[in-house]
Order: sequence, then C-alpha cells, then structure tokens
Amino acid sequence: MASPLVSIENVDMRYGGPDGTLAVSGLNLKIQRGEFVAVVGPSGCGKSTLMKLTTGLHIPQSGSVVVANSQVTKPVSIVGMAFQNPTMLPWRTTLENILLPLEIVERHRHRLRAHKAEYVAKAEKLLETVGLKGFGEKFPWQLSGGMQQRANLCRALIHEPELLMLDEPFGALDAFTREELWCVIRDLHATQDVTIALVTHDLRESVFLADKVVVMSARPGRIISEHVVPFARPRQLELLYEPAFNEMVQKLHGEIATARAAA
Amino acid sequence: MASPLVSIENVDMRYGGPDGTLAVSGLNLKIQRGEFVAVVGPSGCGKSTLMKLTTGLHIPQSGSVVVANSQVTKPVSIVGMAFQNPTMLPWRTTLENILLPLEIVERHRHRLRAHKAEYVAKAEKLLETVGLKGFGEKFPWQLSGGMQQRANLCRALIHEPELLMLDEPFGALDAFTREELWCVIRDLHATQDVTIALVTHDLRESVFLADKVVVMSARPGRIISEHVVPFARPRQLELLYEPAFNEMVQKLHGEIATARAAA
Amino acid sequence: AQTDIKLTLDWRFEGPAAGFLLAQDNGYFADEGLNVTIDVGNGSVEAIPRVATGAYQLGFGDINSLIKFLDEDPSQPVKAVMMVYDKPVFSVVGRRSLGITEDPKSLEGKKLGAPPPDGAFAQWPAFKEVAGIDDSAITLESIGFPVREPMLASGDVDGVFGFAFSVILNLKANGVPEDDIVPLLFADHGLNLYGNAIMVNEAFAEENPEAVKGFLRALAKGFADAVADPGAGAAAVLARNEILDINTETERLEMANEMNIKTPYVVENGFGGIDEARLAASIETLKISMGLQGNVTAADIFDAQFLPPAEERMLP
Amino acid sequence: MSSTETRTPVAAAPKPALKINWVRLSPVLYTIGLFVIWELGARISGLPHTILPTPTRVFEAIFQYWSPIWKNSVQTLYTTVLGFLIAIVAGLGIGLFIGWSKTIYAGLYPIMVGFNAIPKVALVPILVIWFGIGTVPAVLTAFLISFFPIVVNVATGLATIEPETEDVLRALGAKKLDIMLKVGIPRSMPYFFGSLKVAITLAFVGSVVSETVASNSGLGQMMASAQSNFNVPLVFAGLLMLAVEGIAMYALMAWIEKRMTGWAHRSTMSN
Amino acid sequence: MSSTETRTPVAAAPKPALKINWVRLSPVLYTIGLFVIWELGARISGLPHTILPTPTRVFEAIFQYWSPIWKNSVQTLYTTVLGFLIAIVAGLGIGLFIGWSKTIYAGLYPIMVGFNAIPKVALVPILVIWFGIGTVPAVLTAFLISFFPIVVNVATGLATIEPETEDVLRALGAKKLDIMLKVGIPRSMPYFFGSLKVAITLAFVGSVVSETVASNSGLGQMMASAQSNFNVPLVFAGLLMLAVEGIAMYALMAWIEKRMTGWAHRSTMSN
Ligand SMILES: Nc1ncnc2c1ncn2[C@@H]1O[C@H](COP(=O)(O)OP(=O)(O)OP(=O)(O)O)[C@@H](O)[C@H]1O
Ligand SMILES: Nc1ncnc2c1ncn2[C@@H]1O[C@H](COP(=O)(O)OP(=O)(O)OP(=O)(O)O)[C@@H](O)[C@H]1O
Ligand SMILES: [Mg+2]
Ligand SMILES: [Mg+2]
Repeated sequence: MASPLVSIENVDMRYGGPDGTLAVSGLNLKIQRGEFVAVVGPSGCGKSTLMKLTTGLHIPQSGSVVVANSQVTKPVSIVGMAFQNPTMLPWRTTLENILLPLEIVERHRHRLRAHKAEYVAKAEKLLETVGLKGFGEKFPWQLSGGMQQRANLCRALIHEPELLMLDEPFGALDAFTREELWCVIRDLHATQDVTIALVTHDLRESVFLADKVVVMSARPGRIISEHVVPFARPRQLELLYEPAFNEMVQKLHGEIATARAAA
Repeated sequence: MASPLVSIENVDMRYGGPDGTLAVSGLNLKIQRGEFVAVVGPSGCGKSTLMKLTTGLHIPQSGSVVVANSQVTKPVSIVGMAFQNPTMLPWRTTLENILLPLEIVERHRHRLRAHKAEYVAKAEKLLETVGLKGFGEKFPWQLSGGMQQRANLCRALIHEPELLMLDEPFGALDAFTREELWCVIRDLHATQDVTIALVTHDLRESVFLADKVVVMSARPGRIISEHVVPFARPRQLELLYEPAFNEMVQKLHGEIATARAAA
Repeated sequence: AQTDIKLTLDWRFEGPAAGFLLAQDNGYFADEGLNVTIDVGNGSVEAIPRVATGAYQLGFGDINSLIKFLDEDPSQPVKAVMMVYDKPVFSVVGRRSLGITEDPKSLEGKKLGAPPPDGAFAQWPAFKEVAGIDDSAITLESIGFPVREPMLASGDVDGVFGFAFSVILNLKANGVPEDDIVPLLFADHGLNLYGNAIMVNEAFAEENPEAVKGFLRALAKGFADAVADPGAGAAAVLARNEILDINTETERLEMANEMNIKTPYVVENGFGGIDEARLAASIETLKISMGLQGNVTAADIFDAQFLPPAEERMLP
Repeated sequence: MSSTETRTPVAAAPKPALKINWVRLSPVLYTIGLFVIWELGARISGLPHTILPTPTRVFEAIFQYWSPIWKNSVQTLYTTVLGFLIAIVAGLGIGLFIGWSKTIYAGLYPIMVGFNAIPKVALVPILVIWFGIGTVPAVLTAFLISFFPIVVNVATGLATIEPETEDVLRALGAKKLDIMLKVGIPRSMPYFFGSLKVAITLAFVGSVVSETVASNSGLGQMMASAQSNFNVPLVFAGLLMLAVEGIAMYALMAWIEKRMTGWAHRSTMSN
Repeated sequence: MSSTETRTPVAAAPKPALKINWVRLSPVLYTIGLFVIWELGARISGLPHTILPTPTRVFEAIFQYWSPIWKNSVQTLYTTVLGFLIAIVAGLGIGLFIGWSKTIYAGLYPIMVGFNAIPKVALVPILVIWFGIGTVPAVLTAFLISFFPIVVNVATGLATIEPETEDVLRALGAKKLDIMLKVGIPRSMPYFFGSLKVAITLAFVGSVVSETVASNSGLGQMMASAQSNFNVPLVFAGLLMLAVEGIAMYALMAWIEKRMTGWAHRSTMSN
C-alpha cells in the first residue's frame, strides 16, 4: 500500500471566477487507506471546501487531487459524505432519504429491488443506532435539528463506502448523544476497512477518534500542522478523562490559538 | 417587576394533529425581565419547540404562554430570534438579510428609508463584531456554515429586540470564534436591557453566559431542573479555567446523564 | 358640424367593398357632412349585432341573417335601409372532374364541405327543397374556411358551400383549372333571396334621418363609381390592404358587380331598392331554411324611406 | 419597546365558534356569485341575448339541447384528455431534455417560444390535410397548444435546483439522469402541477378551436353552428360545458397534486 | 469496491481544446436546422403551397410584402405588449390574492380554470360591441389569455414557501402582506419568469386572434386577409414575424430574468 488513498497536492481553490473568494491555497494532504484523519480549523477556513475537493464536487483551479490512484475530475463514487447542513430531500421520508445512496451506487442499485426488505432492515438498524428508532416514516422536516443531523449521518453510512467524509456530523448534538455516536464511528472504523475524514470543531472529538489531527490555517486555508494521536486503539470513553488526553487537547488548543493570532 | 417577561405554564405541544409527535408536555418556565436563561437537554427533546412557543410561532394545544403580559396567540413582535438552521433568504446578500428585521419591525421600518446609511453602518459594525467584515456583499450561499450562523446571529441582534431567543447559535463554530462571540453576547446583555434565552449543547457555554440553566428531559420535553449560576458578573474568559466553574459544569453533566438514563 | 358615423363592413377590405371606399375617397361622404369611419367585419352575420347594439351606426350584412335575428328578438333596433346585393351568390361550387354538373341533382350521393357559419350553407335546407334534391345520400363535412378550398382542390370533398366569387377565385389560387369549376348558384335554381344590405341602428336613424339619407346618397354614388371603373375601385381597396393583388381584386369586384349588384332588376329600378313581394317571399323561404317563427314581416325588415330618388340610384 | 407597553390583562384562550367550513363552501359561493353578477350584468347592460344571454337562458338552452350537448361534450373531453396526456409526456420529456444541457436550452427554447407565439388555429389546416377532419387534428391541436407550459415549468424546476441538493447525489457519483429523476422531477412537481392547470385549459381551447375549423362533432363544431344560427344561448351553453369540464379536470388534478406534493405545501400562510 | 479496482495511472489534467461557444451558437444552428427540415419536409410531403409553403417562398413573401408586414407587426407588437403588461400586473395581483387565503384559493381557482378553458375568441365579439374593433379588443384579449399562467405560478410559489423561511418573518411580527412581499414574491420569481415565457406567447396569440376577428390592422388581420385570398406564403410570413417578435420578447425577458434571479440559477447540472 505505497500510495495513499487520498493525495491532495498544492491545491488552490477559488470560488466564483478569478475575482472570487480564495478558499484554500497551497493545500497539501495525504490520507492513507484505512486511516482516520480529523480536520480542525477556524470557521470559514476551507474545511468544507477540502471535503468537497476530495470527493470531486469541486475541481480545483490548480494543483492535483488524486483519490484511489486517479485524478479527480468529477465526483468519485467510492465516498459516503455527510454534509455540514443536513440536505435531506423534503419529498422523501427519513427512511427513503437514507435509502437514497442505494438507489444510486452501482453496487447496490441493481440489488435494491430484489433485496428491498433486507436494505430497509439495515436502514432501520442504523436509525436505531443513532437513536432515531421509529422516526423512519417521518419526513425530514418533522425532525429536530439534531435528529436531522443524525439521519444525515445514516445516509452517509448506509452504502458502506470505502471513504467516509464527515463534515461536522455532531455539531447539533448534546454531549451524550455525541459520545454515543463517537463510539459508533469508532467501532465502524475498527471493524470495517474504511478510511475516514472528519471535520470537527470539538478538539476532544478529534483526538478521541482520529489517528491524525490536521490543523488548518484561517482562510485561505492550508495545513499548518499534523499531529499523530498516540493513544492505542480500541479507545474507551474513559480516555476522555485521562490527563494525557487532555494534555493533547490543550496542546492543540494552544497551537490553534497561536495560528489564529498569526493569521 | 412582579410578573415575569415570559411565563409558560403547563404547556403541551403536539405536532401534526392528534396523532402527531408530542414534543413537549407539562412544560413550565418563567423568564424574568433582564434574565439570561440557558436551556440544555438531549437532542430532539423540544428545545427548539420551546423557543417557537415563546415567540408565538407555534400555539400550544393546551396550557398558556404569556409574554409581556399578554397571552400569545400569534407571533409576538418584541423578539429577535436566531433559528437553529440559518434560514437566510438566498436572493438577498448577507447585508440585506441582516437588514431584513428593520424592514419589518414597526419601530424601524418607517425610519429605514431616511436613515439607510446609519442602519447599514450598524449592520456592518455587527458583521465586523462576528468576524465577517467585508462579507456583507456576498450572498449567504457563498458563506461557509459557520459564517452563515454568525450572519444569522447578526440578524437576530440588529433591531435590538427586547427578548432575544438564540437556538444553538454557536453550534458550527470553532472554539475560539465561539469564545469571542460569548463575550459579544455577554457584553450585549450587560449593556442593554435585554432578556435572553439560549439553547445550547455546550454546558460550559451555558454556565459562562447564563443566570439560570434549565435542564430539559428527553421527549416529550419538560423542565426537570433549574440551576442558578452563582458566578458574579462581569465574567471573564478566565472563569472557564476556574475549578468552581468546572465543578458546576460537571455537576450539570452528571445530572443530565442521570435524567437521560431515567427517561 | 359633421356627423360621425361608424360603419362596419361584412368582411375585409376586398374588391366588393370598393363602393364604400370610393364613396369615401371621392369625398361623397364629406359632401354630405358625414365623417365616416369604415371598419372591417368578420362575416356578414356578425355585423348585425354590432349595429343592433349601437356600437356601429351603420353596417353591411346579410339580410337573411337580419331576418333571422329580428325573428329571434323583434325588439332589436336594427333595420335594413338599402339593398346592395340584389342577388346573393349563395352557391355550391363543385368540380366537374368529381362528377358535379350544372344540374343540382348531380349533388346527390356526393360529399360536400360546409363551414357552419357560412351563409350559403345556411340556405341549404331551403335550396334542397326548391331544387328537389334528395339529400339522403349526401354527406356533409363540417369544415372551416381555411380548409374549404384546399379540401376541394385535393378532392377530399366533391363540392363546397360558399359565395361563388370567393370560392372560384380561391380554387384558382389552389391550382384548379377554371373549366373544372362548376358554380351552382342557388338563385339560378329557384331560391329567390336577397343578399347583403345596408343596415342602420334605428335609434341613430331617428335622431339623424338626414345623415342616413346623405349616407345612402353618397353610397349610391360610390357604388356607381365602382361599377363604372372597377380598376379604380380595386385601387381604393389596395390603398387600405396592401397585400392584395390588383388583378384579383379587380376581377373579384367585376364578378360582384356582374353577379350581385348590377342585376336586371337594378338596371331597371335603380340600385338599393327592393321589391316588397320578393322580400316577403324570401321570408317564407327562410321559414324552411332557418326555422323562422314568423315574428317579422317585410316591413319590419326593410325601411325604404331613407333612399334617395330612383334616378339618383341608377348604375352606369 | 412598542407592543409591550400595552399591558393588557392576560386574555383567555379564544373559544372556537361554531365553524362553517368556508374553504369547502367557497367554490360554490363564488360560482353562485358569478352567475348572479352575470345575470345582473346582462340585464343592466341591455345587451341583446344574441350577444350576451343571461344565465337563465343559457340553462334553458342546456336543458333543451341536452342530448347534443352531452354527446359533443364527451367528444371534446375525449380529444382534450388525449391531447393533454400526450402533452404531459412530451412536456416532461422536452423539459428534461432542455434541463439537460445549456446548448439544448439555448437552442430549443427560443424556437419553442417562437412556435408558441403562433396561433395554433393557423396550423389546423395542415393537420386536416394530413389527417382528415375529426378527432386526430383536435387531439394534435390540444397537444401542440398545451405542452409548452409544462416544458417551461419542468425546465425551470430543473434549472433552479439548489446545488446543495444536487451535491447530495453528485457525491454518490450519480449520473445526470439520476439527478434529474431523483431530484429534478420531484422537486419541480409542485410547479409541474401548476403548469398542468394551465395546460389543461389550453388543451380545451386547442381541441375546440380545431373542432371549429374541421370536425363533424365536438363542442367547437356545435358552437360554431349554433353561432351561425344566432342560437347564442346554445353557444354559451357550450362555453359553460367547457368550463365545467375544465373544472372537473382541475379537480382531478388538484386531487392528484394533493397526494403527491403535500411535502411542498406546508406553508402556514394561506389560511 | 468497484471503481477503485481499476488502478489507472494518474491522468493528466485535460487540456482545454480550441473552444467554440456552442451555447451562443446553438440558437442559430437550431433555427437553421429547423428551416432546413421545413424546406425538405415541405418538398417531400408534396403538400400544396396553399397549405404548407416552403421557407424559400415564405421569405420571398416577406421580401415582397415587407411594408405591410412591418406596419402590421408593429401594431401587433404594440397591442401584445400592452396586454402583456396588464397581464403581469393583474397576474401578480390575483396570484397574491389567491395565495392570501385558502377560501379565496378554493373559490377563485376553479372559476379561473373554467374561464380559461373557454376559447377567448368567443369573447371577442362582446369586446367589439363594447369597445369597437381595433386596438382595445386586441389588448384585452391578449390580457385575458395571458394572465392565467402568471397567476398559477405566483400562487404556486406562495403556496410552496417553506414554513422555515416564513418563520423568519413571522417571528418578527410581520404582517401577511410583508411575508408576501419579502418572501413570497422574490421566492417565486424564477417561476414568475417561467410563466412570463408562457404568457408572452399567449399574449401574441390573443392579440392575433382578436385582430383576425376585429381589426383594420395588425398581423392577425393581415394573415386573415391573406388566408382568404389563399396567399398562404404571406400567412406564413406573418406567422414567422410573430415567432420573431415572440423570440425578441423572450430574449428581453431572459435578460431581465438573468439579472433578477441569478441566485436561483446556481445549479451546476445543465452544462
Ligand atoms: N459556494 C461558494 N461560493 C463562494 N464562496 C464560497 C462558497 N462556499 C464557500 N465559500 C467561501 O470559501 C471559504 C471557505 O468555506 P468553507 O465552507 O470551506 O469553510 P469551512 O472551513 O467549512 O467553515 P465552517 O467551519 O464555518 O463550516 C469561505 O470564506 C466561504 O466564504
Ligand atoms: N415541524 C414538525 N413536525 C412534526 N414534528 C416535529 C416538527 N418539529 C419538531 N418535531 C418533533 O418535535 C420534537 C422536538 O423537536 P425540537 O426541534 O423542539 O427538538 P430540539 O430539542 O430542538 O432538538 P435538537 O437539539 O436536535 O435541535 C422532535 O421529536 C421532532 O421530531
Ligand atoms: Mg464547513
Ligand atoms: Mg433544536
């Protein structure tokens, strides 16, 4: 496994033509197959842009994005993405929204009709995992903000993608639900051969979950430092109360503070 | 000032007809004039519903909501509300979005045309305060998630409402931006005669900002406990590192854990 | 002071309208102290209600339709005051190559195209009676004006109802050779009706009898001019409707003059008047073709009092 | 601040009064109102009944001529619905086609606008020559006149999809067609149904116009011959039947719409 | 998982080829294509030129009759635009009115659908009685025929506002009218412009139809007159002019639309 799954090199991305906002500049990042990378950085620094560049939703003006050994020129199909804003389709129930990827992704769409019940059961199990049991029949606009976000997460997971891009998936959740979902993601990463990139504002979250935390500068965003998280897996929630853990969180915190001041 | 500004008594709210979701049940809450109340509780417990009940966007099926001494039967006009999802109007620039309340609220709409420049200056100052200087001319969909949330906050503040309802206004922000905005809200509350209700998932935020933290049960939501925050005002960010502060946060944390387990 | 008069024609500015236009262009209306506006019409039927409601003071329309109209509601303030088409050109036009001859009997067993609003078609029930046609084997196809001649030209129908001169000219335009065209004029086979007449709004006529008289006097001169010089008449038409062809309109006007206007009766008695007995007879005929209830008599229909003396109405 | 100054005592919750369902009643009331205005208007204006008959006379005519009215109405309804169905299929198809690509959009739209600025009655002769008189030209005219609103609304629906929603599907590697089918069409459904309301009325106009020019049956033909007989009440009876048929089709579509686009009609405003 | 298995070497970024701007060219290409098809079709089908003339003959006719065509075109354009402007104002107004209340919606909509199922040509004689022939009936017919699509789309726009967006204004104590003006109208703008495309074409149809029945000038009158003389190439020349005028109006509106609803047309799909 010499080549990384995701390799972003010297990428510049500007929105809306030559005079538009320069979102990221000189961005470099490699994500190995099976790795769990957390991205942190100030609001508006280009984290979501980074995610969209990786999935091919945006094509950079310069630099190269390579995913699974091929240059990204259009959206790649191996990804499961949880967008920052839960963009559920309002004409579908939550369950139907979650089943959406199965109707699209090659691997599943041909099986869907024949194995409908099986897939529905899987979706309902996922819903239960995130604490939304029985809400499958509701429309997304009948859910609270946090519930939508959780449904959004389910939609990213349902088709068992190779590469999982999570853009602040827990932002609207209370501390306890959040911790539960940390464990869900942790277990997913442990049991399946999946590569995960997670954008978050919660440094504890990033340290608890990730193998590597990358820190982005203020806009135009670039990676200013990468930190390998030394804690052994499997990690338990008790880790959150260990001094070493909090130390690392503090260190990151301080580093971002400096970076911010400098920017 | 005998009567509270907001008084919610025994309120039940069910969405979508008799068989719909019972969002809150037996809800009781009083907010005094000038008070700063923080509401915390698990995802989907009815916090946003509580906010909407208070502003009159929803009318409860039973119980009474009284704001400024009159029964709420339609939206009340003394409120500034920051919705959980930044619902910016996509056809207006960020600045125009922020100016929107001035076009509606009686007190300002008649002055707006004549004093346009003054109001625009005010909006731009607000934008600067939240770190969005120069983004006024951008459309909301040209902003990142966190930037939209900050613009959303500006829109709630611009018309200097008597009652400010903030529904997770900092959810999508990084720790530093968040702390800056805490200070903005704190100063606002200190200098102006404003009553604030804040929904948050961040217990530290609630303790740092509020006079009183109310904890809601899981759905159907009701208030299970109220905690008066003992720390003197004005509070500085250093407070966050004081043991007494963290103790209170821990206590709340533990209490919610128990409540959740019970529910 | 000039009297304002709005006049609605039966149809568009085409050759047969030359009499009106010449009366205006040659200043005859102005000489009578009239300020006349001439508007185009949409069929000789629709002119009637336009005049009856007073939207137009004067109009040019089918007297048979007027009889039907007044029979429906005798209180309507509209009356004919001058006959223009002494003989109507209601006809079936067929094609020799499709088996239609000058004998009305040849229509039996044929397929005929009939535009519902067509004035000729309206007289079919009376015509088939007077001409003794057995219509049990005749198929009537309801077709609109735009497709009437093309369908006949392409042989989809064997004959069509219509005003002879329009149909003949249009068939020629559609490439049918002249000697293949057979016009069967109803009037030549026993149907003794009148054609288009000048109608007046009675309320206007009561208030301005002199204006009506003057108008008719001027009009008689105009029609005389059109008969005398069809070329000038066609030119007057073309001045208002540039898209026409001068030769066609001259031909059309000549045909109208010859077939409708300058009939033996008119040559003898002058243009514009009627024979009361003939009008009464035609009301009887219309009872068959249009199902009149018998609410009107010839006197209710035509009022000759505004006509100038016969010698002023002689055609050259 | 303003509204709080008025310290009214806490009002009791308003009691629900005995409720008349105005929403259900209103179509009836409006229709009755219309007829009353029409009756009065026709009487006061003093227009002859050969121009504007009163509703009373029109109803008399309906009663008197019920059998031909009924037969011709069925014929017109049949051609209209047929043309309308073709228009739906074609409209959706062309709408998607136009939504598909900027080049097609730029090329096809002006031509369609131009085509639709032409009165369809001008095309009936051509249809008649090709297909003979009767049902086929009427169906085709109904189709030709009614597909354009559907195209426009479907194309607009596709063009105004929020990129955020598109991205959900694009991120899954969805083909353009998938995006059209899964997002484009459902999202434009409310407007699609709106366009159907316009299209169905146009379809009626189309078949009637075609029948007027070339048909042995149908309301258009009936009205044309009634008109030439000065039987204007019968003409208006025909118009009324057209309106009734239009409303019936509208009701059918409103019903389908309600079942299919409930998600979009959540606005609380129109009460 | 499927697409990763193919380990192709990293491809070089594709070079931009010499670019022809197909989007700008396509209207021209499509139009030329249309004329070619028409010419061929007319020749092959063997229809007589009194039914379907070839474009060549039509252009000859345009050349030959340019002066009357031009004068009449201007007249028609004038009445159409006037009627269209009234339709915009009335359509917006009625649309808001219908969006205002469920009762009005339920009562007015069916009546309007019924009214619109009636061919407007049937109303022209009444208009002539009231206003004489000429400009006024043409303007009114253009208006009557074209306001309905606008109403439908504005009303649909209002009915499908997301309650979340409404709440932003309601929370400020906004009156219903405010919500209509600040949210309803801007939000339905893309569909409003869509409906204008339909409405302008209908407005042309309306004024032409009215001119055919009752006018001394205008393309409708000219075409009717040409038709009754079987000068069919001239009829088609008139139709072509109508199409051209329709397209010109469309271009104007597309330009306004672009300036006003850019925010809604962010979709990346149609490329
Ligand atoms: N569609 C767009 N058009 C124009 N500019 C954009 C667009 N999307 C993002 N930007 C700009 O790009 C920059 C980076 O945005 P991005 O969404 O990547 O930030 P982020 O790091 O995700 O922020 P947050 O933490 O607030 O979500 C911002 O300055 C934003 O204004
Ligand atoms: N429009 C709606 N229709 C139906 N049910 C709704 C609606 N809005 C909210 N609910 C339901 O009401 C309950 C409470 O929702 P609410 O939005 O108040 O939760 P919340 O406490 O704000 O949650 P979160 O922290 O996730 O935002 C939820 O179970 C939700 O499903
Ligand atoms: Mg982001
Ligand atoms: Mg909420």
